[in-house]
Amino acid sequence: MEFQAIVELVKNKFPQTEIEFEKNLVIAKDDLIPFVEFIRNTPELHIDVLDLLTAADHPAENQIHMVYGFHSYRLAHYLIVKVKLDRKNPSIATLTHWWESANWTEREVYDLMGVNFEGHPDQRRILTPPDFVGHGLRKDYERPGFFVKKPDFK
Amino acid sequence: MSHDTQIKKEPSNLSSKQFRTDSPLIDQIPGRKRQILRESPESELKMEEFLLNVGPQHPSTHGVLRLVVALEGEVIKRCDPDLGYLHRTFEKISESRSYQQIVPFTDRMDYLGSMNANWGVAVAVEKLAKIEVPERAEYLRVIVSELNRIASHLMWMGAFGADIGAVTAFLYGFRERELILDMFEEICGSRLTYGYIRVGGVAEDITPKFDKLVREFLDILPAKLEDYHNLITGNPIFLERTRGVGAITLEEAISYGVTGPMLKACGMPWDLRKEEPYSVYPKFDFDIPVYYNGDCFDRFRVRMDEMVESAKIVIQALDGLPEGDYKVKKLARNIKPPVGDVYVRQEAPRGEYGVYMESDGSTKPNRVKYRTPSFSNLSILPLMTVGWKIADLVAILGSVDIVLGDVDR
Amino acid sequence: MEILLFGIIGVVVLFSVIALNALILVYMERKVSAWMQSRLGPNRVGPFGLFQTTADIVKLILKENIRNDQSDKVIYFLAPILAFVAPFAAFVTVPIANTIGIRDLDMGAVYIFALGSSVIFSIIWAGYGSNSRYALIGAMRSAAQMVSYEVPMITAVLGVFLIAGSLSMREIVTMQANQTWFIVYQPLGFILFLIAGTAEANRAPFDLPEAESELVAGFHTEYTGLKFAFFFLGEYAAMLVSCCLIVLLFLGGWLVPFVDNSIIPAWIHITVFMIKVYLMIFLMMWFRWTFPRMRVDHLMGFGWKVLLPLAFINLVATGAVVLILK
Amino acid sequence: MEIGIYHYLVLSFILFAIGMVGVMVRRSVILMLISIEILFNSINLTAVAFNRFLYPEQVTGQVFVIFIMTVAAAEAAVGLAIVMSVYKNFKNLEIGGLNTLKN
Amino acid sequence: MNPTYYELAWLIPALPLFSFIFTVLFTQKYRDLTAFISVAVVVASFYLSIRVTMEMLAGAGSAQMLNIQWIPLGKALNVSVGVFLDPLSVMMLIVVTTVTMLVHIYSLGYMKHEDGKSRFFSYLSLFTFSMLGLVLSDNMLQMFIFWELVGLCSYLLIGYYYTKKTAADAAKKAFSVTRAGDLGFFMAVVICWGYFGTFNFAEIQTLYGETTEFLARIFPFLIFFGAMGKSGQFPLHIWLPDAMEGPTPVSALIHAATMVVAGIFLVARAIMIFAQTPDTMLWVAYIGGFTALFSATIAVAQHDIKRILAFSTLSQLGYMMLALGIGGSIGLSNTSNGHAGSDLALMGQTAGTFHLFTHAFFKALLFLGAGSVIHAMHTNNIWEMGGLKSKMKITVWTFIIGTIALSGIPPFAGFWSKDEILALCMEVGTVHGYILFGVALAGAFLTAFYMFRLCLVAFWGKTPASAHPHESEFSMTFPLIVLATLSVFAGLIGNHDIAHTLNITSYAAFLNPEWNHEAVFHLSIAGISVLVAGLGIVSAFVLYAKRPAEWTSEAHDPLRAKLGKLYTHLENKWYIDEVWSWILNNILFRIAAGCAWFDRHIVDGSVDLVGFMTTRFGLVLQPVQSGKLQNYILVVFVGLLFVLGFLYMKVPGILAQMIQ
Amino acid sequence: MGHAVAFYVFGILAVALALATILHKNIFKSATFMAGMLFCLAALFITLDAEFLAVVQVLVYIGAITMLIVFAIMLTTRINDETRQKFNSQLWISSLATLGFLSLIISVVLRGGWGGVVTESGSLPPDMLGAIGTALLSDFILAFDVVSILLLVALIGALHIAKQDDRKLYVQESFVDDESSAVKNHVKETEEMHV
Repeated sequence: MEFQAIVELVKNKFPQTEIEFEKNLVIAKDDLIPFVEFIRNTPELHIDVLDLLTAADHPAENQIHMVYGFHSYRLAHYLIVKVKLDRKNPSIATLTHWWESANWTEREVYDLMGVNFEGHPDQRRILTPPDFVGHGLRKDYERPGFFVKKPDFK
Repeated sequence: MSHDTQIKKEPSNLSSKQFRTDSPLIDQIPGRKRQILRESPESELKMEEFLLNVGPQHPSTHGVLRLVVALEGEVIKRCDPDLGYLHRTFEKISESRSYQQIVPFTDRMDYLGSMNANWGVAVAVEKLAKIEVPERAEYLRVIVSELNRIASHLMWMGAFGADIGAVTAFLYGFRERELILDMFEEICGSRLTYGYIRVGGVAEDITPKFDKLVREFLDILPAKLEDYHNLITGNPIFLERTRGVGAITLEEAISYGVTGPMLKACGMPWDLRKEEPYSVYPKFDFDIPVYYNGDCFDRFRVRMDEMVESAKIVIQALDGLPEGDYKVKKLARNIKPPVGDVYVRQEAPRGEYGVYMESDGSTKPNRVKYRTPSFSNLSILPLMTVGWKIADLVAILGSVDIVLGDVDR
Repeated sequence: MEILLFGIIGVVVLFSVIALNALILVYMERKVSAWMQSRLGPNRVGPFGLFQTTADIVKLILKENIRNDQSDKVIYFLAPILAFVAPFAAFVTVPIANTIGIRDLDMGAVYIFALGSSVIFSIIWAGYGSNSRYALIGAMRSAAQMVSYEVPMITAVLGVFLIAGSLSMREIVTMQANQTWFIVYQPLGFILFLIAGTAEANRAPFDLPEAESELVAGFHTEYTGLKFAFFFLGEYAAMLVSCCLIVLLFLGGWLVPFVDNSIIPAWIHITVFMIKVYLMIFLMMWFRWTFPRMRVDHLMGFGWKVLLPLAFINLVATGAVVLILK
Repeated sequence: MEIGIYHYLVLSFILFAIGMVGVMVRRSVILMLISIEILFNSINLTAVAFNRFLYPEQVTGQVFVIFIMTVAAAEAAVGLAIVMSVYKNFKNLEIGGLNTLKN
Repeated sequence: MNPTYYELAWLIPALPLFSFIFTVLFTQKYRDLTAFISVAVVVASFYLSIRVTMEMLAGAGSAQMLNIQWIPLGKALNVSVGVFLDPLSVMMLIVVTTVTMLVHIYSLGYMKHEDGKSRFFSYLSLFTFSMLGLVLSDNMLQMFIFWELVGLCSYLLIGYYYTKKTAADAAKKAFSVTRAGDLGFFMAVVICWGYFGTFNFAEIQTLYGETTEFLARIFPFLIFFGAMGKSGQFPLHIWLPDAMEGPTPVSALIHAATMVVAGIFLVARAIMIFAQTPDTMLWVAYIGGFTALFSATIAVAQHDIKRILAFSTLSQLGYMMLALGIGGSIGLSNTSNGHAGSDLALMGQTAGTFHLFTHAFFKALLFLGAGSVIHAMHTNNIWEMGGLKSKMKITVWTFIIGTIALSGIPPFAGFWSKDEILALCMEVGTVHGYILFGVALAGAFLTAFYMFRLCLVAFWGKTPASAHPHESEFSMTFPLIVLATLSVFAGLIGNHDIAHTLNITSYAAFLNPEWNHEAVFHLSIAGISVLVAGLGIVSAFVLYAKRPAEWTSEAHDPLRAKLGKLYTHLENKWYIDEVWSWILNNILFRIAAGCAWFDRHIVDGSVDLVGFMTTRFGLVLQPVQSGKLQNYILVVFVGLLFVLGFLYMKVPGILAQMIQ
Repeated sequence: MGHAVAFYVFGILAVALALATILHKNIFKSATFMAGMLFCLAALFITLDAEFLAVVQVLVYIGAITMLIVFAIMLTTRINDETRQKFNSQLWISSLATLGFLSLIISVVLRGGWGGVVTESGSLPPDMLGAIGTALLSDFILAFDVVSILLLVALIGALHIAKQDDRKLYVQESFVDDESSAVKNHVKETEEMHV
């Protein structure tokens, strides 16, 4: 399905949607869950899989961009959707109830970017040790000079 | 092939196109249902849970993976992977390097499929900066990446054999992989971390010796594969250990974002080289192996068949190699792409490899995300292993074909 | 006193023979596996790497003995000794030629099985004493495996005893000299005994107790140095016992086929015996480097559902035939 | 001193007494089973000793010992199966806790 | 003469048993393999039986082969398991193996597309085994075991289509009704043990003559009760027509050669015991005669092709019983009409079993033919058939041969055997003989009538538009041809003169070689019987020969108008089923309810009372029981210690004496 | 002389090991001690000229029965739990009673006396093994059969008891041959998921 047609379809339903770089959809934070339900259930979109879930830090705009990549095996199209979050207290609904793949990817984003996923069943650090301080992929993350604490492997 | 005689032959090599035109694709697939009776109601009367720490130092975790396994007798009740032992913050480092400098990190991520890993980054940068790559370079990229796929699967086959106790297969897999490594050594001087595919083309042109090596190798490959099938596939113990073991359904696989051979083993004829063709893949004739049971054995068969298909591509590409430059002649030392982002997806040996790259207009990317196949493929492990024996854990883990560098990045 | 002296000499000789054999076997295993895997194998230490195993032994002896903090000292210490002593003691009744052998017991075969069953204890001790979960699982598996496979093994060999009418090794071989090798009468028994014997010696594809891909090294995960060497030695001694048993019971022991054995000198008998034993060992190595490892439930199922019924069928059929021929 | 039947009998009685105490006082069911094995073995020793010293030309005592061993094996198998079953149901192997027989 | 095949006689039943075990265990998945094994095994059994027969004909005589001590209880009882070969059992062997073999072959075609083919053939093998075992039994206990096995097999096979309710019900009915008869047999077995201490027929025969105990005297009656159940004699015949719910080959097997003739065989085997009590024999004769006539009347007004055949079977079984009974009704020591009682008994045995022999062939033929027809028409109702004679030539003409044979037209098999029975009735010369002669004659008339009614209605006329009948395949027609041949010629050996002419052993001489009487043949009696049968055929032709096309259901039966209300009675089988269900509902169930009441209130009540008392008493003693095992051990141990210590103190030396 | 030494060494060892068995806190070690005691008894059997029994003792008792017990221990208890009480409340009374019993029976036996009967130098059967086999299959054939049946019953019973409340933790698989039903199921499930 052509991108333009998708945009029209989505805009009908979610008027707040914006377009970025002529290929990405940017939706409002509160629209995420309805949007996910919409793209999963609409036959014209038929999204099957949450392929990409990551976040990018934009300190200049004081935002953290959540980046979602949705993919449809049936219709073979790809949709990149962004959600812009407040950098101070980033928080967004979890997608684990729709896709199991969101589980680990959200944990990773939580670990490295510090985004809180509301309703995530198991929000732990995944790549860094449990006692790690800070979130590594933030632009303002500063490396501590040395390990302060002995990691407690349990 | 010998292994087909024992197993009901499903329709393989289905062109995925034929599914898409008529109706939604997944609905068409003759699927396979599984019921997991995880625990019966009276489960409060149970034996003591026995926690076993598999890894991070363990012969079969393929690196530094730690699995916390709750056992009941020999049966796995829970399996909780603990990642991050090989986390080397490549995404963070990439943000502080110029675009060309990113490429070598990807070598260290998926160290068994370095060529493919390089390629994704190169394409991402090329797309961001709108660089046109000469056709010869594309052909060379296809050749080396497919060779790398063969090498990776050979290595995997050996390791999988070793995982279920057939140590000899391990050595056999390595023996043939060695030939491919020789070829790579010939063109880029390196045997593991190549950095061969670069922004704007490839590092060096191929040599006649490389051509000769490749052709020789492709000549002997079918016979060698036959050998492997004789050694492994026909063995009843192997079949017992793999058939039906760690089976997942297509729905589960899709929900967990599983890609690559694991997805093909579940019955989905999905391959980015066919479905969203990139580079010069549309010019080649090859098939996508598909099997339907989603178990270890089907994953094995998919990979074995993929090697044959890759060999087909390589020989076609080598025969049709156009003359011309192997790289963009004039490339800025510091590329400054315009503001924007790009997401590139490619079919790596382990599955879908994606590079998400954001440019803020400077010489360094603002954000690079590697969507690695091993990470999402590993995420289904807890589901796959429940109810199986501890020995199956190793087989299942082996069948996932993880590279810890790829998981932890 | 003379008996005592003779016994001591015998034990010393036996020990050195077994130790030497183990050295050779380790070297052989590495060479065989290398040969099967199209590589060279040990080739640096000494000519053709002949001293590689010696060097390894030296290394093992010199290595530090590490003991797990929480392990049970006494049991941890005793396990490798028993593991070696039991198969070692089993050699007492193994005759290697018509007149050569330490002692011929009336119930020689049963004695060997009894000692074989006490090896299980060493493994259990190792598993319990190491205070390691891998070791514990390995020990449990091993115990279950050996208990299970002992039953078909003994049942399979009962056919031979029925035909021979004796439990003494020497008499069994003498019977084979008079008639023919028992493998001819007992082909099924031979196959069953070979399989069960491989399992008893914890060799691939039945090497679950030490399945390195799952359990690191099974029951001897936590052992280092000399203690580990003892386990190693014990394993090879057990394999040797198994193969000696197979040769004695089924393959005519030291007998040379197609000739009158009464005129053949003892050293030829010994050589023939050793050749046969080494052929069987080679067969076991071949198994090891060809087959994948079985899963534990398949293994138990195989033992109880396939081997045991077959062994019983073999026994009953043999008994019936012996009865009829009488 | 010549070793006669009394030596063996006294040894056997001592073992029997030890086994008896074990059966009666240990709290663990498995230990009870172990003690019962000791009891069996003391009887075995008696049987063999009688056989050897009173009627050496017969093998009745030894045959009896074989039967006792068989019975002991059966007993161990069933007993331990019961132990497993009990453990699954009560999470406890202390005989004192297992007084549901009372009800 | 070296009777080598006698040695192998045990293989005859053992082979089907082997086939059953093997197919059940190993080849359930492979339908064709199972069928092949079963058929091959039965063919082997057949071959062995033939060889055994040939040896017997060559003069090997009766023999007890393979005598295995089974329950050696010393003087009290010795039960052996063995194979007993005498002319009677060898004759049965031939009948059973021939018919089962042909049925097996037939089933290859008939059951071709059934899902449960493996199961079917396994059961067939078991059935064959049971019947052969029954025939070869050398004592009553062994026979009883096989007897029950036959019952079980019939249950399994009748209920083959177990998803169909009627089939399941029929199976249950067959099982329970025959079981009622088996009760008699079982009592006979028990009496045997109790009074005679042996199960051997010959020994029983002698001992029976000496006994005067009442229970022992009714022993033959009890055996006959068992035979009644199995052979479907009135009033225990009700299971047999319902047994048609099984697959047709099974019906053929049950009706021709196996199950139902078991009763006849039993009585024939025990004929000399029976003959010592003429009263019982008279009972047998009258019940047989009544069944013969009674079932024939019912058969006249039936519409289901298999049911007609079933009632015909009942009728013919009645004939056999009649023959057996009337022959022995004089008593061994008496004479009548110039014949010694024992001779008459043997004549009865000869006539009855000879009818069994011939009947097996043509009845199997008729059933298999009916199966072929049903296979082609997909209906059982004769009124929905028609015009088959041009479409299914082999089936129809073989069927007609069977019909003629059954009707008793010379020189077909049925004529000779039936005639022998009629002649026997006259030979006996008592009033009962004459009465039964009349009964038999009436039966013969009806038989001819209903059989030709069946043929005319089903095969003549026009084919219904909806059906497309076609000839069955070779595996189904082949048995028909073989059986038709046998139906034509098998009877010839019954006549002494013809046998003599052909230079073969006549049946009577075969059955009782040392007995020099021959079966009687009176031309006048033969003439009467042929006349009567011809009358039946003619009346059938009068009524049905011109079957108009519009007669498509049983309502159009011209006989209905002729017989009026009687027809309805016949159609409803004289309401015997209803009578039985009334008896069950109103008598048996009430008795059962009374028993239940007694059990619930008196028996349970007393038990409850004891329980109540015990609880009360237990409450007093409760504190003693701690529930702790070790406590009990300690108490017992200390108690023992006290006893021993007391003895030790008070009675010095007693312990030492005790343990010595 | 040798006989006496062997008797005293193994006898005292056996008693010590038996005491250790019932007194040791650690059940696993108890089982190990029991194995040692059984081994000592095997040695005592040899002093009584019952070599076959000795071997069978090792094979059956140590190799099988003790193994079973060790298995049960490992599968059930926490071996190293030091907090539990070893003995129940009837320790002393039981010990006293047993001591009384011991003294009683020893005094009885010693006083009773087989002095006249003891034939120290009776002749052993030349072929002990054969004699045992013959006895087993002739005089004791009934007992032999009964014991075989007992073993079988025990085996089945043990399996049944240990198996009876086994939880159903396994993966059930079924291949769906019918494509349409698979598709239908999938569609249904996805719909449910969306709702």
